[in-house]
Amino acid sequence: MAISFEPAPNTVAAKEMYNRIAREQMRPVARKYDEQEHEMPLEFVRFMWEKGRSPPGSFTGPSDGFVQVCVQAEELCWGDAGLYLRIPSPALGGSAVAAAGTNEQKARFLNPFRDGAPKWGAMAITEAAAGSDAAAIQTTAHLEGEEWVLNGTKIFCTSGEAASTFDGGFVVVWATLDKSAGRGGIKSFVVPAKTPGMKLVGLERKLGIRASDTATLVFENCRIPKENLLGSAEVKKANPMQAGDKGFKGAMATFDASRPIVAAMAVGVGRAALDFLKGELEREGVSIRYDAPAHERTAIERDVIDMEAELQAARLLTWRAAKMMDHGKRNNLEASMAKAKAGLVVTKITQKAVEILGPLGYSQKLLAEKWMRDAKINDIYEGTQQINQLIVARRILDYSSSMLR
Amino acid sequence: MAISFEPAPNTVAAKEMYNRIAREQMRPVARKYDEQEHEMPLEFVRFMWEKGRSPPGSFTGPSDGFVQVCVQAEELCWGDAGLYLRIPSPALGGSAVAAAGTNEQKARFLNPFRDGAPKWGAMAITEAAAGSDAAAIQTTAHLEGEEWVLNGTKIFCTSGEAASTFDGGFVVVWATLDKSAGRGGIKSFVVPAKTPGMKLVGLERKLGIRASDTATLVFENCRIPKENLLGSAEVKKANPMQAGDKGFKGAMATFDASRPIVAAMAVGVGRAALDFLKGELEREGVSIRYDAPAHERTAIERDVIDMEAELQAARLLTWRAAKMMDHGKRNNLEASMAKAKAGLVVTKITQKAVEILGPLGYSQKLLAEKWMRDAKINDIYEGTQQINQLIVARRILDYSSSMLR
Amino acid sequence: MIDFEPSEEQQLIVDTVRQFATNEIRKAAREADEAAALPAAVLERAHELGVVSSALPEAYGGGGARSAVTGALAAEELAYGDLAIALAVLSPTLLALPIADFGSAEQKKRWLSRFAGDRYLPGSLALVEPAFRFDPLHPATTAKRDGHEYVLDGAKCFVPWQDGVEAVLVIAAEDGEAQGFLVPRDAPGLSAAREKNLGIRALPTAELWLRGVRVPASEKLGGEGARGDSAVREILNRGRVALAACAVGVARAAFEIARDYAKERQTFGAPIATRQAIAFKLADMAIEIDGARLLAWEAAWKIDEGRDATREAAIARHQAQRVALEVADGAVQVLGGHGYIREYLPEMHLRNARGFCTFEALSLV
Amino acid sequence: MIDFEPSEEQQLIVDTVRQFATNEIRKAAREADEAAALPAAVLERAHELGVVSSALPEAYGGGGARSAVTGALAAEELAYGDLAIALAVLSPTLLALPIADFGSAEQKKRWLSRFAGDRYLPGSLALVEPAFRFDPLHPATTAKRDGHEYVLDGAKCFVPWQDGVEAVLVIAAEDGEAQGFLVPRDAPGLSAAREKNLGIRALPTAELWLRGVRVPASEKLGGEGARGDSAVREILNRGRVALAACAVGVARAAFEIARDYAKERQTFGAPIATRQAIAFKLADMAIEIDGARLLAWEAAWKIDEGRDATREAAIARHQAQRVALEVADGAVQVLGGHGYIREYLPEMHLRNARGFCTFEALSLV
Repeated sequence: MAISFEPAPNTVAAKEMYNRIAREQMRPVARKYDEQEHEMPLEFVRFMWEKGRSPPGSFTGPSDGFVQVCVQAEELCWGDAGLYLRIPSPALGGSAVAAAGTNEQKARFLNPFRDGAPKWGAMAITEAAAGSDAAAIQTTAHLEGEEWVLNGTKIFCTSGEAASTFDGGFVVVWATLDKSAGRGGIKSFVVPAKTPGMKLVGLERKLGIRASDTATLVFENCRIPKENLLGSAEVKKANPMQAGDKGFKGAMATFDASRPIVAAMAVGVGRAALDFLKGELEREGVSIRYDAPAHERTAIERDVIDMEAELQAARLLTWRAAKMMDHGKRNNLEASMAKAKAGLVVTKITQKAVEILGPLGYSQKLLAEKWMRDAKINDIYEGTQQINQLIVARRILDYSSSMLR
Repeated sequence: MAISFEPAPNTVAAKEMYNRIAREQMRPVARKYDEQEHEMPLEFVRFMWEKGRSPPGSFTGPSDGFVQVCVQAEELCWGDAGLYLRIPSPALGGSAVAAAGTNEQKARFLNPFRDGAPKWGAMAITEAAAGSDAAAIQTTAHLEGEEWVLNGTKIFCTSGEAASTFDGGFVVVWATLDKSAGRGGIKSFVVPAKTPGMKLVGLERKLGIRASDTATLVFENCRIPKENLLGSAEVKKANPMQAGDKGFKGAMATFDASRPIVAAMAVGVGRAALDFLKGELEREGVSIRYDAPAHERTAIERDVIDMEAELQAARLLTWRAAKMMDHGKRNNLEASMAKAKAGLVVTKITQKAVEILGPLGYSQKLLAEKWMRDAKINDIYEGTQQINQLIVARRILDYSSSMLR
Repeated sequence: MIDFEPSEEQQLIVDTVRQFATNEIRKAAREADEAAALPAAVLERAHELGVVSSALPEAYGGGGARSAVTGALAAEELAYGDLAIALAVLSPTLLALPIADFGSAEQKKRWLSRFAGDRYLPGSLALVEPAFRFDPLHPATTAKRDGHEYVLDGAKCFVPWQDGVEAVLVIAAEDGEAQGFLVPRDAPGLSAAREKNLGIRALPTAELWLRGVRVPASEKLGGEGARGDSAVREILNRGRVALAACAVGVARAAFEIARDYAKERQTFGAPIATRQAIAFKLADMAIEIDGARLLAWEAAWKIDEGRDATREAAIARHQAQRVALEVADGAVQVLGGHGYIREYLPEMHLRNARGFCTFEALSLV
Repeated sequence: MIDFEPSEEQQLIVDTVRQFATNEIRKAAREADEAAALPAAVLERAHELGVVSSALPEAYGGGGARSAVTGALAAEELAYGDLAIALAVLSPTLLALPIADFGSAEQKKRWLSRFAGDRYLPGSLALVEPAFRFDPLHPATTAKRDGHEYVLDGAKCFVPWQDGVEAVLVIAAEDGEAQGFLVPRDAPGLSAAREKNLGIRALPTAELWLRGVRVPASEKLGGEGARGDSAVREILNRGRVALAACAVGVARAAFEIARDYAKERQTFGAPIATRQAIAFKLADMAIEIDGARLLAWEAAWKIDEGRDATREAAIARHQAQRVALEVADGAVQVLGGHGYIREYLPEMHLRNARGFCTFEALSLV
């Protein structure tokens, strides 16, 4: 081990490949699917599905491991964050199955993604009255014979439409077995697409990432096999975080793995805006002098240097959190640091880019305004800025969630 | 009434007079008393005392009322904030007597300030374990015959040395009659200078405002006449804020009156730094173009415009809070807004001025670095930034102090 | 004497406009934004309230109560309802006020009584240009004298272009100095394309091309031979004060939604407004909004005093645009997922607020 | 492969220096600041640890383990102890590293073994000038060739000027290009006045005047005829990385005090760290510190790779100076009244941190 910022050849190759996809497959249709909200980008979906089924043979040899996954996410979100979220994959639902599922469950739910028609996975956590406060979940599950019966309404479910509609997909639903047990009663359940009782009742109209479907799903006596519970059915009333149950804890571990990717997605959107801005400035003959003395700097130079510093800080925090997973280290603190920083940075960078570009930045002729709209979700989903600050604060203060909330 | 930003002739005259004092009496000795911490600036003290005993006859006619008091504070703190705090006056102790004292008490404690030798008043609230949390005060008072007996230790008492040492001065001490009653048990007591049992045990060595004495006072069986209690001796366990007792409530009202002045003091320090910076820039041939298009602005231009906007916003918030007192309106919200904004703004402006001035800013040859040190106290004393945010938040949310803390 | 209390008449206007903004403008805001179309009936009713006509000279049927401070008060309230609709309500100022202040007798006679008339008549002003290096005092659009005419060439953007606009005040450089020209909507050589922007979507704005557009020399603002450089400076200052006031209105609207949501929304058994992170954010919003408002008032007051308000107007706009963006962004953040969806208004406030750094002279006080 | 784990040797250095910084440097910090004097014994012990000499070439008795990344790691830990003392510990780098990198054979021979010797020998570099318009690549200080000598004229500030400094590397413009010159402390025409600054008070720094100072042409960095422009660029970059690392160290020190205080200090019956306003501020500090550290590492790594690190060094310094200031200011704020008095360290961290925007080349990696 040694401190190094040299990407492995594999990472370079992956970056190049995904950047080409971003340029050729995503950018040309980015505005279209922004305007045609809720429309499935069929051609892109098929392209990515085929691509995913035939991984390029060149990616062997030393790898940057999870950092490479982050680089991939950054490149594709540099292309378009909404379309990225539309890529058929098990997504967060898959991460939950991978983190908390048995081998049998992994095979049953994830193997279908190896071939056939495009499929999606999704995770359904949020409810109208339970956002950051997962313990407030009202959706219930109870056992009837050999089946779990789910009842409740889930909102803000990314890819919820696709996952619940297309064969082979599934939605991982968080529900409580016992409301009185708080977090200890919360379990996650795999609901396959088209399961009777799971209904798509709405799609959100959003500020940005309009190519991505954000669904409201209702579960009405939705029955799934007993074997679709992830982790154990035992309700621990004490401290579920220390109870060794793969249910809630596994689901939480999912976030440690997903937050670096989400942070990398944010970095991708930020880089899109920054790359474009720098290109425009260059066209206008405005150069950025990194070593100009302070009294000579223009406001734009300082802004751009700020943006570059902030974006790179976010990227490096992201890669660090990712790298810790490769090293088998717990990255709960670092993943939240990366997510908090990246979400904030991309919001600010894209807003600043619109400002510096002036009338061109505000116009929908260009994509700068779209990146600003897309960016803001990174401050909100997968744990808001505030939730990640809270996690970081608890860790650095060595406080439990009951001591600091 | 009408919205107007035209100062009354009186205010203009007062501003001019206090600015001259600032230039002639304060600036020349500012560095000296910064370096010779804890030394009494005798000449300045005598000058201000004489000045205060012979108010200029010209200040008659229409006035901007409390705004004029703010202008005075701004000008003198533009001169030197530490020296300003050294000016012999009843200060916060006087405000407490004025707000909560009987006519007899006002006459007894405030009249001595009309003549004789220089005198100081002070307010002693903070304790090692009671900062923003006044209810945690440990200093006790109990009645023995016709005397109150005080026991406890007070820290961070501005002008505590002068007020406890020079004849005719006094310290208003917050103490509890009944710890179990929380805020309801807290009363304020006037302890005249040189009262046996009141001891000066230490003077803080500070980052800035070093010309001002910040004392630790110990009260050991310190006996004062029964008539030195401000307000009633009745302990209300319910809600002292609504109990109509002039004790705690009166003391709190003191802050509504003092915070605009403290905010104006902050504005004065900020303006000192900004005026100096602009002067230096002008000498260097750097002009500030207020209407330059954004793409042409230098980083310094934007910084200065930012500083001017922030400082003026703080000043206007301050004047508004002051003006409300003239109109007899409750200004609790607005006073805290002004204080919070001014404290933050002056901290940032002075720090930025040091940066822009480069090596000159960092050097003790000039006063810029001193203003940065002096400025920071405004974010801390008379209610920290956080306390004032808390007060503002409670008011805009209509929350009590128990609902939001 | 320094004072921060509106006069009784001003307070009456504030109360009236606020009520109108809350009851009529706000309710039409979301639909107008989604449809990118103005609610015509609301504009007519606003006109009946006399928001603009009250400021026009009595000689032409106006109320004669011209005051930039009053204008700023009204603009804040209108924008508190909705920015795009507010700018539409105020668009008559774009022609009427420059003509009232700088127009020739003939121009005043021709236009002012119409703006003070019974029916709402939108106005338009073409200042901003679609270029990175745009400088309002040195526009790239040119006006060249040719006999008894001026020939205008150039491109403009952010030009309010409502149905019913009859003429647009085009700012163009004559011999390097910015001047205003009254150009009829149907002038040969003038073409317009509706813009799509991040925000103020309900307000029809156009990108305007002027290709050899000819107007009689008498259509120069102030009439033939007038020097309009100071008029353009005045328009910029009045525009910036109006923008600052509108920005304060947008910020206040976003703040109130966030405040109310935070008191309503429960997590872990208590409203999120009881968490310091949220409560302090709301406190900062309130402080910044009030500070920006006072700066806008000061700049407006200076204009009313007839003094040079360039610095104050620039500072007020600078501060207010920052505050509006931060408050709107903060409101989205307070609402979390609900802030990101178009069922709630903060995302619209965020899109609108981001424009204040770029807008110029979209309405005047 | 991308990785963020120090090597075993690096980790050993970090652990050793951190222990030294905590046990010896930190304990001497306040007294040194108040007295504006360095603790000589601490500097000697730091020298024994080999923080600087380990990086010097083996041929001259050094450890041969030159690495900007390692230098950044050590600088952070030293500054975590105390900035002024850290800069004193590292002052030998100001002469030794430029000579090792760019010196002539004779210069290396004359100086390097002394810096790698048994006793601590301070170094000095004169770059910054006491002028608003200072530009490090185009200093106002000039070097003019006159026969076999150079004549130096100009003024410098922030020049480390400890007792025992024997020579100073003066950066001056020869024909408009920045070059380095080795000037003995007692050179005729050289005068120095001890500075008083806002921060780094324990480190003796001087304002230096060069009035017709003559040095043999062989005392040019690299020897007679060398072109030193790229050397000065390299010195700037290495200096900025060192500053960035030191800034991270200062920030970390301030952060830890604030964190510990917040857990200790009780109000309303609970530690203030349990209030979101404090807890989130601490979280932001931690995030920013880690981000700035990674930027410093990246710039250092680029230098080690022999690539142009101008952009990365500038960005790392830009970010780290901001972070250090904000964290130190935040720490004062968390401590409240206790943050404002000199009984606690945050006020010193604030004074020190404010310098990072102005400092250049106060130590090198």
